[in-house]
Amino acid sequence: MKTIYKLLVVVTLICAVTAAFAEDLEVMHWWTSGGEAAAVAEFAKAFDATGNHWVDAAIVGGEAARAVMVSRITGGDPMGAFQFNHGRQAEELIQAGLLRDITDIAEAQGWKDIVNPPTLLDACTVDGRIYCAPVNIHSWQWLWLSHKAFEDAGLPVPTNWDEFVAAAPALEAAGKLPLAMGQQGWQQSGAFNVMMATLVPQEIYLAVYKDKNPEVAGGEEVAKVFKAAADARAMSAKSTVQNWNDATNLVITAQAGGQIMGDWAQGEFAVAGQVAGTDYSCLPGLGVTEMLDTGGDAFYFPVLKDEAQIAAQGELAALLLKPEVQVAFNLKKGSLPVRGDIDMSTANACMQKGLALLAEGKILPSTGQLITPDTSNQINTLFAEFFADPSMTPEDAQKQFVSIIETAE
Amino acid sequence: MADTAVSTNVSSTASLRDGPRGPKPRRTFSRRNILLYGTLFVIAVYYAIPLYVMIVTSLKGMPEVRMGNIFSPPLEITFAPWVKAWSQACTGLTCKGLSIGFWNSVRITVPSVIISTIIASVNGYALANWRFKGANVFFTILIFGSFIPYQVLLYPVVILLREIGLYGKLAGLVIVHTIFGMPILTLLFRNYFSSLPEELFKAARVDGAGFWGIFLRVMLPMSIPIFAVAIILQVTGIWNDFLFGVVYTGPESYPMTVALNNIVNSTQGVVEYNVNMAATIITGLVPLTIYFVSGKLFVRGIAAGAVKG
Amino acid sequence: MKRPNQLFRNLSAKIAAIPMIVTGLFVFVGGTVWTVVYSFTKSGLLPRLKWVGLDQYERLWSTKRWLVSIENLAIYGISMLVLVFVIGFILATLIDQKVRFENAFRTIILYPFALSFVVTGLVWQWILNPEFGIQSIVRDLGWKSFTFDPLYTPEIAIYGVLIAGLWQGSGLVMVLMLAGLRGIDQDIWKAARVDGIPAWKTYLFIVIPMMRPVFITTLVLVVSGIVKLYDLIVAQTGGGPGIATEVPAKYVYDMMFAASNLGQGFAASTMMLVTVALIVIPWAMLEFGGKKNG
Amino acid sequence: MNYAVEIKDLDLYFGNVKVLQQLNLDIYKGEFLVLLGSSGCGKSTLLNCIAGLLEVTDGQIFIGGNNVTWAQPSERGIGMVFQSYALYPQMTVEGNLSFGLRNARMPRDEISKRVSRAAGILQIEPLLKRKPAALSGGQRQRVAIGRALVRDVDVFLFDEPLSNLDAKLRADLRVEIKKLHEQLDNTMIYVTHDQIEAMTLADRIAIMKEGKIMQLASPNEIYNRPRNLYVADFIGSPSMNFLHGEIKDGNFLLDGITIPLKGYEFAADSSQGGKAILGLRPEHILTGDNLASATVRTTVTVELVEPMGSDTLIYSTLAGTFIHVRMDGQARVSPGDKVEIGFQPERASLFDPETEDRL
Repeated sequence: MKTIYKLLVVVTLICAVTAAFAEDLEVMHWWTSGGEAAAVAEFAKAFDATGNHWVDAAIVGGEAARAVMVSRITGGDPMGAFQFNHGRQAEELIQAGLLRDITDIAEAQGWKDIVNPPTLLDACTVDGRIYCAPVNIHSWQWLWLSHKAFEDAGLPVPTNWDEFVAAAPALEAAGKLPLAMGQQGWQQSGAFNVMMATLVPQEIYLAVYKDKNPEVAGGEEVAKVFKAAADARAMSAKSTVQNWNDATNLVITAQAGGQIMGDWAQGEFAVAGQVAGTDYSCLPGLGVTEMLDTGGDAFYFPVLKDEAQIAAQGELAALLLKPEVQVAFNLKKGSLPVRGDIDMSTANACMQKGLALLAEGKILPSTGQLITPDTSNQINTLFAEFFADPSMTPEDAQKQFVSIIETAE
Repeated sequence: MADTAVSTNVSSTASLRDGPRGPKPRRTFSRRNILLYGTLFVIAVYYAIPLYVMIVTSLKGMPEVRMGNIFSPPLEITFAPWVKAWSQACTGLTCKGLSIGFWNSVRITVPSVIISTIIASVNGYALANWRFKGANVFFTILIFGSFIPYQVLLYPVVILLREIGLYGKLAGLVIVHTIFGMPILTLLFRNYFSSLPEELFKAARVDGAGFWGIFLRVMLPMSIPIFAVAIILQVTGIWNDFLFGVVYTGPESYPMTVALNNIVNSTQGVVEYNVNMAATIITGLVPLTIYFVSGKLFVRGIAAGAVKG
Repeated sequence: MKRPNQLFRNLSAKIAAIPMIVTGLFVFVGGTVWTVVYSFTKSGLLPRLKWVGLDQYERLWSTKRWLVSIENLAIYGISMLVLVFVIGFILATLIDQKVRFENAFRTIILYPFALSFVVTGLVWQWILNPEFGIQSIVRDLGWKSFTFDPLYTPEIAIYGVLIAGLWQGSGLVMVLMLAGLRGIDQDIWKAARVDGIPAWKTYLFIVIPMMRPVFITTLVLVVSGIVKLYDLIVAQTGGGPGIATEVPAKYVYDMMFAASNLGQGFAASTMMLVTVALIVIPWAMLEFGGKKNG
Repeated sequence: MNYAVEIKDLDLYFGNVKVLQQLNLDIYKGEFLVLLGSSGCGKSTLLNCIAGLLEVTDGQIFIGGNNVTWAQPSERGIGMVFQSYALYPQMTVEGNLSFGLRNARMPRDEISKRVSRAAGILQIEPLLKRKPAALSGGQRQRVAIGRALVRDVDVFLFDEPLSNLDAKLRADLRVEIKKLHEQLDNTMIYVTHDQIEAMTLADRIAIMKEGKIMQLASPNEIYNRPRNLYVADFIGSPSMNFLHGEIKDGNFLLDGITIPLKGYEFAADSSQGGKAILGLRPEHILTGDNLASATVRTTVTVELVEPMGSDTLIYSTLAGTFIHVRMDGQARVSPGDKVEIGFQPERASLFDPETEDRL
């Protein structure tokens, strides 16, 4: 009897407390690398400070995470909030009415005025309603170079892609891997898209991904990009790592010369205590065309029934774009904040470069905003194959690429 | 023919003659034996090496892992990787190691095994002894069901679970395991109950026992061995499941296999092979223990599970 | 006396069988029909009844990754089938030679079967890793040019998976074969010895044909395992390098949950079902066709 | 050399279990020898040793005068028939008969000659193209015998060949085996646990118990003069009645009844007296018209009657021992009746209760 009584008291207490304010909100994301984890902890800290509790649900790997999120939402077991790449991934969920319309919060917080570039908010908007809170800007178009690797090989640190390609043989002779590349389709197609955005005129990128023009996709300029991808393939032939952060680690430890990876790689350098400019270099737009895409992460909020949960969702949504949260988060994450009106002077050299480009408006839409996950999955597969199989010629790959673009929606 | 009436003196010792006597002499190291045991030894090494590598690596410190080869025994035995794998390894923000996955697996496995075994035993009993109309049709469907690739049913089951409101919950996964374990287990029990003497069943009916009475008081006490087999089959099967765990549960209720895959593939900085190996062993520990402890029953279990259809 | 209503005869038995009936009808039949039906739709992230005829199948069969998956499954499946049978049978015959330490050998050969595919995949990923696995060991021993890195060479990566698959699965086949061998009437062996037939001939011409039921059971078991091949790939190679070790089950999963293209996933899983049906139905006819058997 | 098979000091141990111990057995050429005993007595083991299917622990085996202790079964000049037939299921009858010969690279025409001869003897010509699964039990056993026949050997070994058949077929095939033996005139060693088979077929029977031969003699001798209590009890159905008493001054004293032992052939010199067991077969207890030839008579009360048509068994108690008595089939008795019974000492058996040997 006594134990049961005790139990009852405890249960009642817990219920009372929960009902009063502290709401456990499950937040799902795929930020699991060192830098990412540190960044997301900032959100958790800020949210916990509101009296609620951030229940962290991290899943390794974006694809696996998206699968779980979608099946949980469609499966009727929605979490409190989840991270997604804004863009076309969430389209269907919104159409199916599974995601919460947060227009009221956005308006109350004045997101329309502060989010920069405004395209970010557009990506969250369907039929004039806002469904997500963008939290950062990620750009893919960066080349990360290890100073020590080049030093060891007796070379100067390159300032653009062509110099880097030229330095590859010397790096190899010094026992270095010229280009680190994680053996996963999204990283390989990502690198290709970066080359497409930077090594050839910008119109090409838009013609291919926005207009889905198969002629352009099969044309001269894209052929050049495929040749460059073949170079990258040769340079990364000995790269056996899988995860992007393992690849970044090769650069950090000077086992590899460089890596094409989005700005989130910076978080890894930061965690490793490296300093931009002295330990490593970052070349936006591969040092060729200084241009960044404005992909990024956003938080979506599934439609829930529980009032307390809904309230907690609102608090989280509002908090995500708060200036101090934005600064703390983005510094850790290595990404750019979604508002231009905050002080990022503590950011390092690389981020400053990015901020400058952003301010100048040298921006591109990200592929995620232009093509469906299905199409990007097909492209990922194509490049996974291309990078793994040296016998596949750039011409063959381009042919397949054209047929993907032809059927893309 | 000799005089058949004469009885030979049986106990007397006949004199042995020259020539072969007793067992044919054999060299212990005959060519056949060298070949036989040599082959078996090589095979045993092939099968044993992965376990050896896992154990050895899991007992080394990181510096030793990096310099040494994977086959050399540890110079200095450390249990730190085990501790880390169990309680500290990280997936994202949560650094609670495999312990959470372990307890999840326990929470999934125990009710799944109990429920699926109970349902399947009742099914098997109904099919074997009561033979109601249409029983064979359902049974055939069930058996064919066991051959349907899981992928075909993956999504419909998501919908099913959503409709009954159990998606992403442990109870949902328990149902999934019960469903997918049903064909083999039902067959197992049906065949077993069919093999019991029918007179027993008839006698119980004459004595006035009903469906449940016969099941509980006559059949159950006689079917301890088959229950053991079914339980072994289910425990190992469910513990080792990965696909259903990934699809039908959320991260907070991931079973151990999924947690293992996450921990191993979520590297932060240096890959800690010793921790990964320790995690791998810990994950395999439950089915391995069952295997080593139950020995013959395990073999019977898989053989019984194998005779499906 | 009135005859009791047919429906209520054996009522308890029928009630007890409800879970089975529900599972059989709803899940197995219903689920399968559902998936097949939706494979003719343009379902993306969510299932939608927007008919597109055979479009999904057309796309499926013109997708290189699917073709590679099928090819891989064929290579893996056929090699696995042949090798697992040969190895399993040879192991069983070796163990059947009244060897000493039979239990020890059997234990060592079978234990991998107790382990999950995830564990199997990870372990062999490490052992086959060129940087510190077999390759580096052999190189350390002095053979500097030795190369054995199947998981990093697209052309042979699937065989790297095969090594792990065999390691995990051959013990099961051995146990089944051993049970089959032990189930053979000892008098047959004696008769063959009296007839002066050498052991290998006895195995080949007498024992193996007698083990047909065991072979068929094993075949069905191994084949259904092969079709389901998924965990091992995810843990060992993740489908890589490139798409060198992709398999249909993974294609289905990725299409459904990563590419948000359910229709494509349904079409692919329907093709898997067709494949299994092509194997299982003839077997079932063979097994149950002749005699009436519930 | 008129022995077909000689077994000398044979030992066979399975680990610590001594299955056969110091066993000696000589079998004449052309003899039909039956190894009889309950299961586990070592009779099949002995047969397997002769066949070379089991390796002996010690001792020697000669077949046709050759020391075959180390020889392969196929080299011993034996043919063997098994209880489970052991036919090769996927071969036709012809295939079964010829497989061993083909394997020995015998010329084709010689094989077909032998097969057709065997088929002729066993009358299985119409079955030659069939597979074993399409044959009845009796037909299968014929094929199994045929397989031994084609080997054209001097010694046939039968390992409980009729045990898997039903009673009627068993009786038929028993007769056929007997005919076969007369026709072929070769040595046959036949293992069975069925005493009828043993009594009807054998020239000599070896009764075995715990790896030892208890008695080796003609069926008649074994039936009439069992060498010990075990043999006496084992042979005969219903089995012998055993009455415990005492020998004194040439008489057997049984609870008040004195049975003079005049006419009884003592196996050993045991006239000094002492405790003894008197064994009387139910059919040797005289009743009714036969009582005239009895030297000793007494009256018992019938307790149970089993009419069997050809004869009637009655159960009763004599001197505190439950006994059965075989009466004429037409005798009309019912429980409670008093019946007079009598014995002939010369048809009885006496055993020493200590050694259990015949006195």
